[in-house]
Amino acid sequence: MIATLIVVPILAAVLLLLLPRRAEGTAKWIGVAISFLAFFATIGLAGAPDESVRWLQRPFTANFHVGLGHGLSYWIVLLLTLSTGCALMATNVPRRRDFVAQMLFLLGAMAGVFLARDLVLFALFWDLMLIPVFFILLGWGPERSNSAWRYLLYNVTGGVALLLAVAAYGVLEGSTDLIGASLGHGASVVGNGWGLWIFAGFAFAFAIKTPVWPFHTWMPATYVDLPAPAVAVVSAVQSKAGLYGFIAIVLPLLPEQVQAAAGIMFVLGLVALVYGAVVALVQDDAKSIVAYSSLSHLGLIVLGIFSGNALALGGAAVYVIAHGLFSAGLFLAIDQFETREGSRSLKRLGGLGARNPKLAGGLTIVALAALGLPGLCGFAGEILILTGLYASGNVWPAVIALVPIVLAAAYMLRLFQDVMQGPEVADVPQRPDLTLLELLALAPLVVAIVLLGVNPGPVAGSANVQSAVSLVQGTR
Amino acid sequence: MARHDLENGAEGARGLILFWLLALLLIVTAVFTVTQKSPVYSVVGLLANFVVLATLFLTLDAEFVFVIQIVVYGGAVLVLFVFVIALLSSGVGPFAEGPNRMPRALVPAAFIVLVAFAALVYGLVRGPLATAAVHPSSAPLGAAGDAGVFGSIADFGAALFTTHLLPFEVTSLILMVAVVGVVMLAGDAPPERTHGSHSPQVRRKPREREPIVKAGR
Amino acid sequence: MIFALWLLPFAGALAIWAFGPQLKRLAGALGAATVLTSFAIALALAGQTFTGRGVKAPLVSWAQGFSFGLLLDPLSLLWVFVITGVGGLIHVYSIGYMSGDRAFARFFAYMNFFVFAMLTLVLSDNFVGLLVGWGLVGLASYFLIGFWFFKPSAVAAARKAFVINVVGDIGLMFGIFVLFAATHTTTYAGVFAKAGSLAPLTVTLACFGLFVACAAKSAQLPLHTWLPDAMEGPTPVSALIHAATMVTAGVYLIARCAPLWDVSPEARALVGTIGALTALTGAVLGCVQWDIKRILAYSTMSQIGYMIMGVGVGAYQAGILHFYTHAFFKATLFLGAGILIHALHDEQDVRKMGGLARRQPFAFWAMTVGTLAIIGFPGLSGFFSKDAVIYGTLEHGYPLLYAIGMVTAGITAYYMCRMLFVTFFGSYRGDVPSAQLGVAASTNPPVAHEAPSGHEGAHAPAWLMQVPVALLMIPSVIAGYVWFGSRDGPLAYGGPGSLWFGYFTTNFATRAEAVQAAVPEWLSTVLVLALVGIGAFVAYRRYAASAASANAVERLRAESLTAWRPLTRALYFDDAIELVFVRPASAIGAAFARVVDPQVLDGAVRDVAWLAGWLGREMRALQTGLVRGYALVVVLGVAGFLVYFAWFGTVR
Amino acid sequence: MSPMPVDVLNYVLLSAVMFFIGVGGVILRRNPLIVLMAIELMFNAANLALIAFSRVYENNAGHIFAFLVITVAAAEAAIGLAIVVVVFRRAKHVDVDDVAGLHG
Repeated sequence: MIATLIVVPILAAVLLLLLPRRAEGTAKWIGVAISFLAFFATIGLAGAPDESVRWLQRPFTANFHVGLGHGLSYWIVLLLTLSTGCALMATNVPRRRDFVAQMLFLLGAMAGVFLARDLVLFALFWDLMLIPVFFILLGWGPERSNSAWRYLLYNVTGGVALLLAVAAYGVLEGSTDLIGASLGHGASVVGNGWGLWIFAGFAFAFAIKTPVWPFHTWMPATYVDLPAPAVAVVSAVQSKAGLYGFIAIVLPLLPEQVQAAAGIMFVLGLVALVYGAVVALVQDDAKSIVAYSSLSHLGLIVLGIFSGNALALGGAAVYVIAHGLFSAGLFLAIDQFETREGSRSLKRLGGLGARNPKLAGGLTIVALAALGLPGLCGFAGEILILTGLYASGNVWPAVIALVPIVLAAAYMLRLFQDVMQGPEVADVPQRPDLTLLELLALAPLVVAIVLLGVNPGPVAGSANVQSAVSLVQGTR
Repeated sequence: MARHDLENGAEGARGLILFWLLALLLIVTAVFTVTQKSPVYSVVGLLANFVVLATLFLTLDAEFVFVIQIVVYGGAVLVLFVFVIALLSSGVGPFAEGPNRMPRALVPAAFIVLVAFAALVYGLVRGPLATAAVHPSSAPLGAAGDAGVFGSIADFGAALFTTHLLPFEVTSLILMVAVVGVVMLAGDAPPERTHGSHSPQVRRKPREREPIVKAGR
Repeated sequence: MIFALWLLPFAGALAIWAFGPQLKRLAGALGAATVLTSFAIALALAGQTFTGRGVKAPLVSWAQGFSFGLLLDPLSLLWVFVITGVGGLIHVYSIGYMSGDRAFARFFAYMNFFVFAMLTLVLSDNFVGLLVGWGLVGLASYFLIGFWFFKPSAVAAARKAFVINVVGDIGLMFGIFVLFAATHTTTYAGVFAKAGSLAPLTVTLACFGLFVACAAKSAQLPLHTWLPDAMEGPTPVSALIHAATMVTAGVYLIARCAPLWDVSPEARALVGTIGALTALTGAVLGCVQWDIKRILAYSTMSQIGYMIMGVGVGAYQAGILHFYTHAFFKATLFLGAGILIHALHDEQDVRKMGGLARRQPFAFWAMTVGTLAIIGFPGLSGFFSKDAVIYGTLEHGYPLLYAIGMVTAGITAYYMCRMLFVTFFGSYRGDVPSAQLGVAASTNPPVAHEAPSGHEGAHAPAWLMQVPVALLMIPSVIAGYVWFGSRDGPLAYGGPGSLWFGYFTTNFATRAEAVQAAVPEWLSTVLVLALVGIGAFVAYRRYAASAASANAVERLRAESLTAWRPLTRALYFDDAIELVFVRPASAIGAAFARVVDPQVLDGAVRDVAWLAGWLGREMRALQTGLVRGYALVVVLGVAGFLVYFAWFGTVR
Repeated sequence: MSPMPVDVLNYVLLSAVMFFIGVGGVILRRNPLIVLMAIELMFNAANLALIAFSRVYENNAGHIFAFLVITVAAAEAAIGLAIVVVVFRRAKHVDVDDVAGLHG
């Protein structure tokens, strides 16, 4: 049953191409229906037993092993299906049938990444999920932009590193059916000589995907060029694949190497945190602001992951979900005023809130979650990560990480106020407020943002046990 | 049967003479095949080559491969070549060679081929094969239908339909794809006309028709 | 019950926000009703609060050590009374003040949300819940400062207020880190139980973090610059948020964390000093303001400086009493000013007022009572509380702060009386051209296309605005008498040990005993009164004496033009923040965005890509399209393999 | 009891000779039909080596493999000839060097 979460969307993506090209509305609703069905199916399958089919025996054992559990995988798949459904609901991109097919393929492939319990399977879906994004960039991105190729170049490089690391691990260990297996299993087998190389391979792939500074330069271009529904899903969920990889694979399988490299990752995370925030301060394109703010926020999660502290790890899990929710919301809201006014430039827009109070309200809540307003989900992750960081003795990283919170307030308010407030700009077309459908597309995200902000316990709680594995699987 | 002669009457010398004879024939026919100006002669050379090769297979106890070498290659494939030659020769000098666009390639090509060949021979001679003792066959002679005898048709069949069933089935898929491909390539009219008399409206595919706009909308 | 107390205003906010257009005029009534109901519930819960250790209710648990709940103890009850009581009256007042505004319903949604946020702040039983409330009140304040969001000045002021408040939030977060690392809990009870056994450095660090939060929220130096700008919001907002409740959250926090301050002398000295300096700075800057709301804003800043000084040095009861009385008389002052502004069609410059005592007698009396209370006129509420704070500094051993407090009291009397005299005495100057008065053009530009409070609409009845003010005037006068009533009898002077007020301050029963002061209290009071008298007299001579009234226009013009520049620039705090933080951050960001990202990081990758492109261009020559050529290359590869294996092969 | 009359090395060397004759044909001839025949020669050379090894190790997997090679070779010949026919239809003239659409 768990495998259907992967197979059905991919099959549906293929079958959609049988529809006539003009059936754009039908295609869209099929996409929305499948996403939300998958969402509810995920809820129904929580805690279901793993499913495994024998696959390779040589040169090492690899199984077609998928599992959901009720830990981080579960929450991320919920986030994935929810954000895909919301993103598709209000979309009106051209050639919608093909677009929905790509998005469903993306949904299936990413579900595969987060449900895979085998390294080879994980790496397989990892590369599969690049394909639809690449084609969406090519087909729906702006003309004469090389962002598709840049995306592919960076991420395939990471994918190759991942594949090499998986292969090396499999050869040394004899089996790759390891994700969520007992903790510390790999540590004894992989010695330090190979272990560091394997860690480097994993870390390189995950750092590019996340992205961690300085591997981030593909990200702003990709986020700016992707159409809104795609970028909502990519920034909400695909960027979490790297962080999930750190939590689910690197932490349990290579604990010694994590210890050894924690210092480097701390520095990279901190630089990303400050760098992204400072750069976001001066951007003019609303999407760029969100892209660089993502860089900053994801750096914070890296700090949480490598702190070696249960509280911070729980906070990182919360922030993974939280960032997904508010970045999806931000990109959808930005798209909604872009389709209305034909611009994302902060200099050009202004005063939209007067005629679009619903849109302004939606943007307010997601922007507030992004700047870490206490009571919303961003804050919950932030305070858990930073408190854990400080409590684990990393005093200075915790203190430095406080500064970008102020910067976040500055750039998010700048984004919101320059677009929504101030005097109305005369030559910008003032279109009517959100339709009911557009409102419905934002509403589930907003509700989730508030719920997670009030009680992140279920997401963070599984980190009580000092093991990342239990976080992934949700076993307590 | 020939097999008895080849193997049993083997005071070594006879078998040796037979091998060198066949080897010489094989090389001669192969060279003949690739050097002929007209493809018709080449086909004849190739046929001879296949038959000689089949005989060599027999000296190696490969009975079934011997059979299909004759049937498939000597029968089906060569007939295909002959058909195509017959088909194309109806045109005007289709095989007249045009200007050689790699005029300076001959020497380097020959050099590369020779180097590769030399390396292969050197590797083989130096390698383990050269010193390997020739294993006497321990298998008893039996009828062709005896599954216990190496190289017998029954032995081959048992292996093909048990251990190697999956590759066998996949091969059928490959053949099917080949058939489809051939039909797609050659079975239709020429894919593109260089000159034609159809108006654009006729040439346009149904999908490209202008949308029909209903009145009153 | 405690949930109803807490969530009713939130429910009201949601309802008004969702159904605002349908509710129309009822939105105001609904907002006021929910807040006043909360006040009633608080009254009902009061008895329960004083017996035992307060009303408790658990909420959620995030993780180990992050369990949250509600707590209504005497200290929070005092704040709840002020928030819901004064807040409710201001709601009623706002129905009149905001009538006719296009966003009438939105205003009440925000106001109700603010009350909810403030209740979250004071009802939380732990630091994280406090931080949630802390952030939410900042948000509500942001919404309300930027309420007229079509004014660029309002938008800028709102952003400034929010960002500085976030600075405070991270201070509070830092305090939480330190306390959690040391005690592994975030609840007040858990932390304070271990307060005595913590290392001195830990406590001082935690107090420092918490005080950064207080400084940002309560407009203490050097994070005060947002408060004067916050007057861009509607006047009821200034009264509720930027005078009575939110800005006193810092006082609440320090009072709440008294067990920490008690064990850290460094923190006491720091907070006391900052509080005193803020009081002085606010008073001095108040002397050169002309905008009536800005005068009140600086006076708020100054008065909160007093409170912070009081609670900082350990005179908790005195500081809290000053919060309590200040809430009443400052709300009275702001609402009275609001009546003036409303009547004068959004004129806020006192130079263009004058002689209003006859035109607006109600506002005149309200402002007079408020002014007398704030300067500490004997018998009014401010007299008791300010005296208690000033003397408290001496009692706890800070004579320097005592001196600053005394001087500030004199200056306070000067600038408050100045405001009162210029506004209500002499003759009306509304018709005098601005230039003659020295009013710089567009200090506060009127909104061109929409009157903020919509005087064109139907005017609400005057009593809607007057009754709340009148109700606030009563405690402005008598609130200080809670200081009476010791064990010697209901009317005997009790001071910090008073029975009535003692109910609210049971938390501090175990406070460190005050040292014996060198000056007796009656002498100190007389000295303060003398300074107040001098200040008031100077103001009278300069602005209200018959000589001054005669040529008021020339005198005001001369004063406006010759004011000392550092004072009119607010001592350059804004410029310093701009120069030290804002500009460098933008410059660094621009440098990263334009140089580091495209050139250095992406540049490295692009160099690799360029290399591939160059190779490709060179290799294209080999791409002849000749099939035989390709075959030859394949053979070349085969030859390579064969040569390799022939020489190096290890086939066995 | 039949000892294999000839050393296996001779068979393999024979296979190599035949293979490189085919290689030469592919590279040097421009008549596509003869190129295809040269390719067939290469296939057959490979088959010869396979069967020789199979005989040495008395493992009929080599026979199976040769069988599969023959099948694939048949398919390859069919496709190749079809391509020749198509090219002929378009150009009325068949020369490997004329089909150079892949030039960069």
